[in-house]
Amino acid sequence: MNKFSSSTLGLLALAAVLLCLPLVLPNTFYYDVAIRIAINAVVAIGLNLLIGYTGQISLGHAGFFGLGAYASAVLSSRYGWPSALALLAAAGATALLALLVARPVLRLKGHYLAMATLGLGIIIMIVLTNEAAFTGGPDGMAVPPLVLFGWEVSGEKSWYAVCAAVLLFITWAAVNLINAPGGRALQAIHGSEIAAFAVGVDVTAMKIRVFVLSAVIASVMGSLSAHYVGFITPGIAGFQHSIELVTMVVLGGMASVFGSIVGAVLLTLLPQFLSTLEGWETVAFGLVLMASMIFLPKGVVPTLRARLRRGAA
Amino acid sequence: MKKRTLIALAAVWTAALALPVAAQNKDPIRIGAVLSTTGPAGYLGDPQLKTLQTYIAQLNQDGGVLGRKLELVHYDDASEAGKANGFAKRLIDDDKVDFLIAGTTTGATMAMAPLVEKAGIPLISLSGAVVVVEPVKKWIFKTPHTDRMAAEKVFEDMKRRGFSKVGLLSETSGFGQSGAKETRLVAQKYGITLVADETYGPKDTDTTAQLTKIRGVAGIQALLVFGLGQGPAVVTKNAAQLGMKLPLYQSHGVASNEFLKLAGPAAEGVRMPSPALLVANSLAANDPQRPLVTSYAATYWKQYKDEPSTFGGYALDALTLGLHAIKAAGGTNKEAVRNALEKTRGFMGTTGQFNMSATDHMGLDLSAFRMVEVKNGTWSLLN
Amino acid sequence: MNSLEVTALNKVFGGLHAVRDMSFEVRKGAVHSLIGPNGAGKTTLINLITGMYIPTSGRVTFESRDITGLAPQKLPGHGMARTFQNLQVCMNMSAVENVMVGAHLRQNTGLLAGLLSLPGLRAADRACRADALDAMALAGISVYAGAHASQMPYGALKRLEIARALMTRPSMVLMDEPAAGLNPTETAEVGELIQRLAEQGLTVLLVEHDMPLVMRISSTITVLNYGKKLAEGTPEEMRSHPEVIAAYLGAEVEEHAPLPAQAGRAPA
Amino acid sequence: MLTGFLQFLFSGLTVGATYALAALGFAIIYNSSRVINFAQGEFIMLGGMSAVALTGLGIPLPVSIVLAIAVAAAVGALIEKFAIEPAGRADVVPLIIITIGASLVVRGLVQVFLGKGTHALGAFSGEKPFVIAGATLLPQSLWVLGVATVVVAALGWFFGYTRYGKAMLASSHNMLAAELVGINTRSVLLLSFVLSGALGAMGGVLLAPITYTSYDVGIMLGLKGFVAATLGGLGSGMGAVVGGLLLGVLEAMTAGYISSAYKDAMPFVLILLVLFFMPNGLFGAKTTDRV
Repeated sequence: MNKFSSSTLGLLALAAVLLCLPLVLPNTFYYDVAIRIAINAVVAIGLNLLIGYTGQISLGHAGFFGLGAYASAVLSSRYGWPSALALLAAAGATALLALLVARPVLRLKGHYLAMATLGLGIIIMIVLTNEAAFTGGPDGMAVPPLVLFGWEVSGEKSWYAVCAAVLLFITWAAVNLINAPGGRALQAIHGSEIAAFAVGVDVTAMKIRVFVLSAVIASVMGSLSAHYVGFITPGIAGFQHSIELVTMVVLGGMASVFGSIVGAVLLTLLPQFLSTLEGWETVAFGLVLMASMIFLPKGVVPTLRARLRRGAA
Repeated sequence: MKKRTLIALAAVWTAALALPVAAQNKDPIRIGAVLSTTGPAGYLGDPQLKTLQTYIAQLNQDGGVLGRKLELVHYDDASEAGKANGFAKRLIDDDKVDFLIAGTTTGATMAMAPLVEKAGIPLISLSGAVVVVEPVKKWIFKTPHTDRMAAEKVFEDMKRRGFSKVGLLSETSGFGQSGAKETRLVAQKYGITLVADETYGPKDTDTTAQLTKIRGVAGIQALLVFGLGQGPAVVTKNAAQLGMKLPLYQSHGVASNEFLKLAGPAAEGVRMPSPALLVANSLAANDPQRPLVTSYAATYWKQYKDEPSTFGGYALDALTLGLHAIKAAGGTNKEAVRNALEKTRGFMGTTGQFNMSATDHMGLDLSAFRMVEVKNGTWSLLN
Repeated sequence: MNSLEVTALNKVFGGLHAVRDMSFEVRKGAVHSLIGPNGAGKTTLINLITGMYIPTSGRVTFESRDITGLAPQKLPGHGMARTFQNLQVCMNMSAVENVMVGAHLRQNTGLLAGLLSLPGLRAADRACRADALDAMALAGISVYAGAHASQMPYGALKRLEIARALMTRPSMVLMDEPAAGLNPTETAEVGELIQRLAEQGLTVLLVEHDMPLVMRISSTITVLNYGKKLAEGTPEEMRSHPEVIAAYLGAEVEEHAPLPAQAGRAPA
Repeated sequence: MLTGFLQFLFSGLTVGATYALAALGFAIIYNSSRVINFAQGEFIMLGGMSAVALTGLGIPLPVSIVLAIAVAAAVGALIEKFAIEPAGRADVVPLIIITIGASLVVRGLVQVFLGKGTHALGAFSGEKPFVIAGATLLPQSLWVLGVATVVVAALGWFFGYTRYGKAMLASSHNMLAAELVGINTRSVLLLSFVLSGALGAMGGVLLAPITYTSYDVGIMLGLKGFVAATLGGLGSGMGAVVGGLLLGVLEAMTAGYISSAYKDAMPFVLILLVLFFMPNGLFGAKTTDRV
């Protein structure tokens, strides 16, 4: 079963799940959880292109998520821009910042790269906290509803439709990229930068492009999430959120698009189930993180796929 | 993949996912609570949750309200507004609660506001910022004093002592920044000019740099510190360390014995607006709030061997206000409870006397605050 | 006509003068071998030519274009490919994908094009997969067509790297110890492969320790020692060249009686 | 204006000394295992909190301090035994997440057992500040600077002159080579976690009287320690100390002269600038790829 057809199978399965879910979800609270999972999954897929496929680390991607959310919110509420335009402008601004920072940052390796991206995320959060005139400061700010080509997206059902469509599209696109020359060049960089050089890959340029791509995906989802929740605080750009995103990628499975979706499902559901633990949630969350990384270093999906293949062989 | 490790992992995950989900039954009055019991605002939410749990248990022993048991469904938003929004939706849509006591922080309250307004369910917030009730929102009420009231109470006292050039040192937290905004707004009303305006981080461990800058401002007569938690205590100790003689005012954020314990002797002479709870024993015998605050202090001490905090008092008032409205409305119909809440007048709580109206969803006036000063290590009431 | 000309090339690492005033040419279509004891500077020389290290002084021209110090990723564009002494294969990809990456410069590697899988791209990709399979056949590893790189033995990976180099459609390939770690049959196959490629007009610059292989397939041999050119010529000239033998068997042998003929022990 | 500068310098050095101890903890663990221990901040918190809890039980201050350091060292050992060792040869990102998981567990347990309030530890020798040219210095600051210097010197001696210290350094440069010459790298890893746990706790105990402690002070202190370690060049002991002190002083100067609001952003802006121009930090070893 070569890689390509297993992905089309995966895509069909995902489409089927997304279509049938509405029949099963009892009330809008479950829609809300599904929407948050979809948003996290798309950001995780984008981040996986950077971490899993190209082998670069980013501990600050929530910064781009927060930047997208706030740029959209400020442009649409304080300057009256139509929300679709604000979303694109936000993505453009995030792309610009990512481009500016990517060149020097991506020269770094391993822990230094982790440190630089971590620092970047925290700087973004501190700026969002201090520039209260624009961002409303630590208490956050309200975000007007999303208007897409005249249609105001309101209510869980329409938001579920939008987010499910975006998730399906990004999954399809990511699978395409992985099997396209560009995707192979990224994976070659992760495999061996020297081999990539030897076949003519401009390693730095490719790293920058995938860094900007994953930043833009995070920004767009930040904007969508801001319009959906209706209120944002600087915390969404914080270190804790960045770590959750990285954990989704790694727990789901590095270099596995569907792994990122599984990772997003697990990490988004966990707080809901741990909420009944009265005070012990932090301990439980820490234990689950450690257990998953120790027993499943390769991630859920690759381990299951290996189990499947070994079982079938 | 060794068999043993896969089974161990499956155990961890099934344990996490198979936790018992609260049983649903029709009768009880279901009170939904979203509080920050972990994260930076954890020490505010923790006493709030404990107060709700203690009093709900007590009320259930006395037969509940309107013959119906009370049931508390609580989620911790870990001081994150996004999580508060998600849990509010869970309470409204899934747990189908009758009314909400939610929002330890202003950010959390505002994140839940759009949901509550759309779903049409009363929410009593426990956060301080004036933006929660200004402009008035149909379904949202709040029990804590606003930061604007605190600033006004402080400026009243400063004017009485003839201070007109005052410095402001505020915390870059929600509470600190909205307090600073209100302070800047009301300053002119009391003929006071802010000659210094500095900030410090909620978890800062040293503010001598900022204080040295403030001390250098010519003609400065007093300093107002707007923050809560450990920050104001660090500022108070640093001021003493620098030998600053500048009269120091704090916000109601630190009106608790914890502040005395942290600041130690450096707190001598510090003044702040404080709810009655802090000076319960030195209230006049005929003071209407005395019985309420003394019994709350006693109940909390018996249960947790700890002094109640003003933030716990906000939760108690929210609970009693909510139940009072349900009794007045004769049931848990949301619209009826909302109207009853809005018509609550002359209701005595630990925070003060609530006189709600269609335009004022808090109902407290400056009399709810008492000016106190730290004299030889304890609070003393100023009148 | 020479495809590669190296003139007065020097490289100094701190105190170590790794390559010392090196000049040599590689004729088009030739199989030119670089030999010399360990540490003679062979790999350093290859890295200087392919831009991995920047030369301290000297000039390198390839097909009459000055490529001195040109960035490594620019060389495949001019028709120069290489393999590595210690294996540089992407273990996170399948064997075919490793070879397909070789065609990087000829493909549409835009990320947006990849994401949207534009019509032209999918067709070009199928063609590229076919080319890769051909290259693997040429390198004699068709059996691993469906395999993942991480499942392949060392010998096959060595030839996978050669197949990847061929995919860049080079006019010249620099091979750094292609036979290292191969068993005798595999070494013979690599030898035949190199000869077949040379016959098809490909110029090969070979760094190798396996003397029988070098002697059998090289048209010219350059011998390096301590970073300097010791000697250059046809395999026969090199076999009997006194300084070359001395460099290999070590100078002190000269003082004792010449070794009796059957001195060498059978390889362990 | 001198008093202002001196005051900023003193407060900067005091806070900087704790960053230095935290950074040293990072360097030691990074040295022997290439692990970036994101739970380092929790050791600092653990030092302060357990000292407060122990003195609360009536145990005299000096004994409480020693016990607090022992507690943090034990937690360091537990993290190494049950988190780092089972993970074996995991690569960078999973190891980062494991240490973050460990920090969540430690923070969660302290939060449940020692509560969420803020606590203060009594100053070792009084609160009366010394006045130098108008700027005041707390006696506790002298304790911080003094103990930090003693510890740095002791570590310099340990790594430079003792057999076990050299064994740790050897295994940091090449784990395999160290094993080949008979160094038990597993116990080296354990010792590195115990040592950095103790170091972190020492920083926490020293700073608690000045800056209070609560169950979540570890987060920012840990990050600042990581910045200081990276600033100095990961794995370089000297770099960690210089990085920590430099960071503390620059932070105080930013608060004093630029804007107190961006005080916390400064370390991260600084580290980005340093890494852009010196990809291996101030003293970090230059590494060239061997092809």
